Amino acid sequence: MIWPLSSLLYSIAHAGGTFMPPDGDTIAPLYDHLYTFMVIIATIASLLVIGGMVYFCIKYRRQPGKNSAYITHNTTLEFLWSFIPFCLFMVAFGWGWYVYYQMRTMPENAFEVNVLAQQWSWNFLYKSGKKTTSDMYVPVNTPVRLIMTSKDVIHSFYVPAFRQKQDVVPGRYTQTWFLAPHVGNFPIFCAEYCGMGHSAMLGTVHVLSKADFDKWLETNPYKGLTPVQIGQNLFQVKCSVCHNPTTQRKVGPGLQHVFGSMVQLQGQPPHLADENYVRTHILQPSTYTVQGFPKGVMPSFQGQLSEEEVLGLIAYIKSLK
Amino acid sequence: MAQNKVAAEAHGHGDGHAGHHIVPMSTYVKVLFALLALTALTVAVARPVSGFDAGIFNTLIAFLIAAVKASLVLGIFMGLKYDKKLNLAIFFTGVFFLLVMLLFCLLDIYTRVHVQSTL
Amino acid sequence: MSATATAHTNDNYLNHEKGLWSWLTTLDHKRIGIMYMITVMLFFFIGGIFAMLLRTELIAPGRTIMGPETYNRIMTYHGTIMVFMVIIPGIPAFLGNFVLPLHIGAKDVAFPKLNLVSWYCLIVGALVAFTSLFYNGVDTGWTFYTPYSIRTQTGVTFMVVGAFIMGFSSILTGLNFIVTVHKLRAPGMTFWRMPLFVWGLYSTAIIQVLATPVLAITLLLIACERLLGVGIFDPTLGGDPVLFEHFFWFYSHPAVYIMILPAMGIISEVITAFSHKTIFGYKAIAFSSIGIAAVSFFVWGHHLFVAGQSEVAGIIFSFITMLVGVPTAIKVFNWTATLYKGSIEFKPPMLFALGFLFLFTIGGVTGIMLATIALDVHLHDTYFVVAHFHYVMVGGTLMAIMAGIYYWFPKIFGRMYSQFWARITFVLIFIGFNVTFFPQFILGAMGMPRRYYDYLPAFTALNRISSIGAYTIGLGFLIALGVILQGIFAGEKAPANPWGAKTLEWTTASPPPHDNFAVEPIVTAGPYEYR
Amino acid sequence: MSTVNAHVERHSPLAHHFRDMAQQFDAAKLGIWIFLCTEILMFGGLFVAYIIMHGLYPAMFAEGARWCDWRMGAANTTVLIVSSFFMAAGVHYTQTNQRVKAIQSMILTILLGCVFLVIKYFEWRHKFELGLLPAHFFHYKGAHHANLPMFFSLYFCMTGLHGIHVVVGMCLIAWVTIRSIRGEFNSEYYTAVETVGLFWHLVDIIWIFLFPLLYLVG
Repeated sequence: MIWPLSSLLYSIAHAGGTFMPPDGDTIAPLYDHLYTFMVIIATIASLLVIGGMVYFCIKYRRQPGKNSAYITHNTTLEFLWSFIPFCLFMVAFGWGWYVYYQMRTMPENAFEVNVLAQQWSWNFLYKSGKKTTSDMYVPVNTPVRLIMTSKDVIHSFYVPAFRQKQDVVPGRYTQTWFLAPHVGNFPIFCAEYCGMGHSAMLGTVHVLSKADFDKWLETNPYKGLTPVQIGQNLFQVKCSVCHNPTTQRKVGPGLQHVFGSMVQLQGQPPHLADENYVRTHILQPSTYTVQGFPKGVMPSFQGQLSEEEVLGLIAYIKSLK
Repeated sequence: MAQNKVAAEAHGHGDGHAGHHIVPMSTYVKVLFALLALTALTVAVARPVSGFDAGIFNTLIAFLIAAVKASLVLGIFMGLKYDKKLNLAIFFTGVFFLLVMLLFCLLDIYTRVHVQSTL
Repeated sequence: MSATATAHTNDNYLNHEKGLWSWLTTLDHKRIGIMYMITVMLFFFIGGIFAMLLRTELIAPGRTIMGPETYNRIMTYHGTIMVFMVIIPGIPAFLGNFVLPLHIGAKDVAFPKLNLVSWYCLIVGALVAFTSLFYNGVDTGWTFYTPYSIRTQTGVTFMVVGAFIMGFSSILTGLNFIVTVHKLRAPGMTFWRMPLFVWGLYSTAIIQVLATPVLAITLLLIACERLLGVGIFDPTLGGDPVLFEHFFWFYSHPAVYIMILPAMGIISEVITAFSHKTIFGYKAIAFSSIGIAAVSFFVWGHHLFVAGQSEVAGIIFSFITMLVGVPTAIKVFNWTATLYKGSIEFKPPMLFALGFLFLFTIGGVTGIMLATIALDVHLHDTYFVVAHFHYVMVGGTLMAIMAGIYYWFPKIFGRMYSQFWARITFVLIFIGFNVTFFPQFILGAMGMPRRYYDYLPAFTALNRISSIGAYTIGLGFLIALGVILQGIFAGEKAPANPWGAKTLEWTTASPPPHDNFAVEPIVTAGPYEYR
Repeated sequence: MSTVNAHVERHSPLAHHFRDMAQQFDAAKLGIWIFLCTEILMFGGLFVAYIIMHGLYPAMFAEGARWCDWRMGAANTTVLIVSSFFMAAGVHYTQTNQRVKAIQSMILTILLGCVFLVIKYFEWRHKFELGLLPAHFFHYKGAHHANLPMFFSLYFCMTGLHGIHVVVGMCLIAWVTIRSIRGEFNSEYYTAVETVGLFWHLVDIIWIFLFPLLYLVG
């Protein structure tokens, strides 16, 4: 009874726009049905209360010679307006449970991606040994299961198009899944406040056709690139949340003209910005704090960068003259 | 809970002398010795002291003895046994909501699905 | 008439003693209420300025007037000030303090010294909390989630210790009110003859007493985590950050009922007074207050649906949360039914009460959407949630505070304010509020997460509308401040019962004498006998 | 009229807003019980944390408990129980107008509180010397369990918060003892003695639970 009705209303509402992002996975239509149903029920309930209020206010406004009635209660009425909302709430609860059950039942034999969150980037690790940052590549029409943990504080993996969200908690693994039926690119947000770069902790899910995905798996991203180009690419995805390639400061200092200069440090004598200095700053950032910047903000990239990548970054920073 | 309070209130209102119950010293002395005996008992059944081992019940036994001791202090030393029922209701309300907090936290932690990394 | 008025002005609580010192050491609940009013209004304007700054930053994507560090600090101070220093003490400690003893025919609250101590706790706590400004501010958000609050190099320790001290203020107020309601009612004032505002305050007091101690220990543990390294909430030491969320929301969910239950009480008073009609379903409203207070302790897990809480716990919490909707719905329907066949006057307090009904209904139905566990997965931590709780906290609690101030103003100060300008404030606040927060529901549905300093260009138009609405609210509250100040210092004298209301406080003079009632009242009927 | 009231306020224990002594006594009693309820919930937070962490890491708690000397714990339990007894006796003697005995009982209560703190001091000093401290200061080298510092965090938080309550309780008892010496209490008015006594008993109850949880869980 409710299902076909809501389906009808859903299509009407969809034509006008439910303001939901486009459907990116198989959960989204299930979710949108429930959402539309709830919006309609909520609208009707609000209109009843607010409409009743406005009507009574006009009809029973103070008029000379008219007194108010003395009505203390009406048991039948009070029972009805407790019981009917209760039933509606139970429908919402039951339907919500049903959809939630789909959302939380992890598919068997899924394509697995490990997600490592850190302030303020998403790192994706594939079983093939490939690693990406910010961009996740998955095959179309394949269930994908994400196994997630955080290096530092709580983050939340949120893809609006998939209607899925799961907090990423340090010290343990949490999981979520999706099955994307169409090829496309969908934004990833961090939905749990994680500090300075919270709103910049963005990413993209690239849903690729099977052929494109296999091709992507085989490509070496650094093939034919010079170390400076490797560094530049990495800088865009890993560093640019906090550092500008100019002299302008962001969360951290701007990195132009830094290489080869004497850097003023907090509580330490000035240090020459040579290869070793840059390397230490990337892998053990707590060793130095540059004058005028808060301590302990920069996360360590130890274990996340290959030697080739660290060399590339050093070469790139060297080139920022 | 609220009804209890209301009922206790209706009962206690007006008869102002109900609070002045004087417990005889002999009762206090008996309770003192009972408490000391229970302390000895809880030490005696503790594994690090006597080697007595009831497995997972060790903590439970220790906790039960502590609860008996606490109810003696509450009932006699603190006079809850002779006091207005409202005060008793307040005490149990506190304990009840503490249990609610504990049980829901335990419910969450012991029903979590444990996920392992696949790498 | 003028002779009696002079007699009243010769002996009322405002001129009973003179000088600043007499105010700072007063044990009179009415004076303490006014001290709370001044404090809370001051904090409200600070928090409000922060809100304006936030909305200005969000008027366009990218950097507008400040960087992310500043934004996160202002966001945190807006939240902590509004929650711990404005909305929680707002109704109980200010209006409740003033009205509760008058409502039940008592000379004062049960423990006047404790009442004063609780005001000083709020002040000292607020000062300690503001000390954090000199230690790099606080950037955790008002929820202090670990491990971020343990790691961040900011003055979190001062903020949590300040909130700990302010918690004592809340506990002492609640303790005082419970004892006052139980022990100090006038002869004949049975529980079923108490005004519904008293029921609201009583339920609130139960929550304050039962929940705040848990917040106290939780905040203390955060301070200890930072100073000593306790490890219970720190995953690097074997702890569980989700356990912190449990501890925090065990207090903070009931705390939203600390904010809304007394507001509901005010609405019951105002709607009956200006409909000149008895309340519909007195017992249902009274019981639903207690019911909400009790059930509020079983629902906190709906803040953790996507936090890594177990699925089983999530579903159970979703179910119980639905149950809390029932008593809330009962109240809304009963207020609407009270209007039926009334004789309704649209005085400023009534406008705010009707505004409350409008906004609270929207806040309530969206609350049910968020309680539906599957819907929350997408909507959690988005602007949908921001819009929802502002509809309940601002559209609910603040509208009720405004209704309460305009309703009891003649009783508190013995003077009248400008009815015209008070109506203008309502129009500005009501329209501005909807313009600010309704677009945020849509932003949330579109997927814009909360606490975002920057956002995708697709969200720009709605954010701009929202910011314009915020300035309208700001203007409304500035005018309201003007109306209140003009009323206090230059308003015309108010009679004892300007609205024709039936509760006890209107039987004494405006402003009341030091001992509240010239003769101890003897109650023979219910609070809303409009026959 | 108002001057007469002020006069009464200063010299009679009945405050102006109460009808009679019985109403005032009941209100105070209700107030202190609500306050004790908040204390239970505040300590309760720590107990909940303890139970959950104990469930997760039983071996860590067994290892930690080995560093807590049960003899000292048992001695302290006995000391607090006896002090609780003397506090109850103090209230009893005040109720029955035996002022000298009441004062003696309360002074004994304070002295036993001091004994408790002295024993506690030796326990704490022992752990300080070994470096068995919360994580930031933990420097004991032979720990088997990786999370052992958490046990000592809980140990110091729980016994520390309890210790603060013991000190506060002793100050309060000293205050009512002084008032008692001044002869302010009698069988008609002893509200302060009774409420302070209730607070002291609660401090005792909390220790009754802390003792097995921290010392005997091995």
